Amino acid sequence: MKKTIQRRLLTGALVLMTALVTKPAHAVNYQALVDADVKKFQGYFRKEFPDVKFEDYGDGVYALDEDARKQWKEMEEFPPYELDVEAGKALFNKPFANGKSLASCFPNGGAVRGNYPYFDEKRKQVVTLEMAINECRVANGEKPYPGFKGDLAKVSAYMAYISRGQKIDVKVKSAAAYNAYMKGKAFFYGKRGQLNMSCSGCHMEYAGRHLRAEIMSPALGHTTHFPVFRSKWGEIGTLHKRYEGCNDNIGAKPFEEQSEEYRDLEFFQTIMSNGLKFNGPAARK
Amino acid sequence: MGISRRNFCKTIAGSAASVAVLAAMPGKLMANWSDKAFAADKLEDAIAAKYGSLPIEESTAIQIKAPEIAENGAFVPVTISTTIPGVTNMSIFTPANFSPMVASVDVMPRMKPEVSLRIRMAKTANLVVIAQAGGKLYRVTREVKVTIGGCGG
Amino acid sequence: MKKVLLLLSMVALMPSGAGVLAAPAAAAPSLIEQAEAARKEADALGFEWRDTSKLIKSANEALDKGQKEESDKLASLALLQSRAAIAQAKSTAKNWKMMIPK
Amino acid sequence: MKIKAIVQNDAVSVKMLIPHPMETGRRKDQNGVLVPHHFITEVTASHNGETVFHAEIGPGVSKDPYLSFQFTGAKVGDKLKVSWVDNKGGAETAEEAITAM
Repeated sequence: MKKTIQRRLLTGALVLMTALVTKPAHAVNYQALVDADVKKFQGYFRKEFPDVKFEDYGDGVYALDEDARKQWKEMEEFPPYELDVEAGKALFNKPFANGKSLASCFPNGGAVRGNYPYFDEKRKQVVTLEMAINECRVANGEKPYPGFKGDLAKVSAYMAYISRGQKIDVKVKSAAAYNAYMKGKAFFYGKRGQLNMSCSGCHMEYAGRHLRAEIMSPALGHTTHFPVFRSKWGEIGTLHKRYEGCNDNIGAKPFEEQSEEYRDLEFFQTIMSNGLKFNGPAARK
Repeated sequence: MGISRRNFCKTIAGSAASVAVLAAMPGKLMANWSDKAFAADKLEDAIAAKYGSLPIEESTAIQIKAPEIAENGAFVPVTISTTIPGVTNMSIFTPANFSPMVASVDVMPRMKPEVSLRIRMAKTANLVVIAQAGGKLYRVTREVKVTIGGCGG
Repeated sequence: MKKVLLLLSMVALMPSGAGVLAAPAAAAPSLIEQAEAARKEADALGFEWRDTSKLIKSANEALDKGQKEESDKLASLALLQSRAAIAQAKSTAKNWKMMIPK
Repeated sequence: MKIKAIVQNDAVSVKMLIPHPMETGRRKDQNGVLVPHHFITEVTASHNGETVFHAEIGPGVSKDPYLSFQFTGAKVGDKLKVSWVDNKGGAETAEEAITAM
C-alpha cells in the first residue's frame, strides 16, 4: 500500500547511488564496494522506518513495537541471562587440564567482542567469537563445547557482556574476504527451503509487519545482541542457533554451528550493522 | 504433507504448552505451604482453601501491571500493588491454568504492598489478584492476551 | 507463494530428473535410491529441505514392513522435494541479486 | 541465586533471580516421558533477623523465578538474607549487602 508506492519512488534514487559506487582502479577496493552495500542496506531501513533512531536497531524488533518494548524492558529489569553471564565468567576462568584457561587465549580480559567476526587472511575464512572460543579449547587439549547452546553460549554471553558498547566495524580487505562476504550476501537474499523464503524477505521487506502473530524483526542490528536468552527456548543460545531455527521454520535443512555457511552469513550480517554497537547478551521472547 | 505455512510455527507447540499444573501433589511438603490452595483446580476452591469463607469485594484499590498481549506465555511480567490500608496478604491467580494459584505474598510490616514476578500463562486469560486486609478480601480482575504460535524474536 | 512452489515442483518434474531415470543400469535404481541420490545432490548444493531425509527414512521403514505402496509414495515425495530443492538452488544462484529490495 | 538490593529514596529495592527449573509436572522430555514436578514453594527474605518478605509460590511461576519487592528500615552496608526451599527438599540461603544506587 503506502509502502509499495514509497518503494517505487525510491527505486530511481537508489539506481543513481549504485552508479556512483563503481570506480575504475588497478586494485579493486573491496572495502568501498562493501561500504556502498552498507549504505544502501541501512538506507533501506531509514526510509522504511524514518522515526526509528539508528542506535535502536541494536534492540531488534523492540525498536519497532512499543508494547513489546515495554515487556522487554521488564525482562531487562533483571534479565534471565545474568545467570548465564555469571556461569560464563566461571567457565572463562576455569583452568584447563594443562593449567591454562580461556582467559589465556584472549587479550583485554576477554572483552574482545568487537574484534569478531573477522576474516582471517591466512586461513582464508571467517572467524567468529564462538569459533575462537572452541579453537582455544582444542588448542589446549580440551574438547570443543557442543554448538548452539549451553557452555558455548554462556562463555560468549560473558564475553559479550564485558564488551558492551564496542563498535561494530568489520572490514573486508581482500578478494578472499570479499568472496566470503558475497557468499553470506547470497545466503541472506537467496530463497531456500520448502517455503521458498529468504532472510531478506521476512527481515527486510516484512520487517515491522505481522507474520501471523509475530512482528518481524529488522535485519539491521540482527547480530549485535547475541547470544540471547529466548523465552521460547527457556535458555541462552547462539546466533547460529537462531539461524538454525529460522532455517527449520522455512523448511530448509539447517547447517551446523560454525558451519562455513553460517559464519559467512554472520560476517555479512554483522557488516550490514557496521556503526552500531555490540550490546549482547539480550533477552528475547 | 502439503506445503503450508502451518509448518512455519509448529515448533512453538511444545514450549507454550508448559502449563502450570499440579496433578498430584508430592507427599511431603513444607508444613506451612498452602498446599490445598495450590492444588485446587478451580479459582473458587483455591481462594477458599487459602482464605476460608471471608467476604470478597471488588476493588479499584488494587493495581495489576501486566502486558496487554504477552510476548511469551512462559514469562509474563506482572506487578501487583495496592493502596488498601492494613493489607496483610496479596495472592495472584490465573483461573485458566490447571492450578490457578500462582503465588501468595505476605505483606510484612516493613514491606511495601507491591511485588513483581514473572508467571506462566497457558493462554489468553484473566489475572485475579486478591488482597486481604482485616477480615475482608478485595479482588481485581484483568485480562492478559497470550499469543500462541510464536516464532519471532 | 503457492504459485512459485507449484512452478518449482513442475520444473523439478521435467527433464532434470531424466538423467537419473535413463541411466543404463542393469537394474533400474529404486525410487528410494533415486530419492537418496537427489537428496545428496541437493545437500551438496546446500539447499536440502528439512523433511526430505525423514521422508526417505519413513519410506525405508515402510518397505521393511512390506508396505510397498506407502514406501513408493513417500519416496516419490522425497524425490520431488529433492528435485525442487535442486531447481531452487539453481534458480537462487542465478536470481538472488534480483531479490535485493530497493 | 542473584540478589540486587539497592537503596532507592526511603526504601530498599530488592530484585532476585533464582536458578530453578520450576518443573510443572506436565512437561514431557525429549523421549515423551513426563518430567516430575520440581518447583520452589517458599521464598523468604530477612533483615537483622526480621522477616521482611515471605512468598509462597507454585509452578505457575516462570522458570528461574524472578521476584522484586521493596522494604523500609535498612541502610547501605546492611545485609539482606534470602532463602528458598523447594518441593523436593532443595534449599539455598544467600546473603547480599545492600548498596547505594
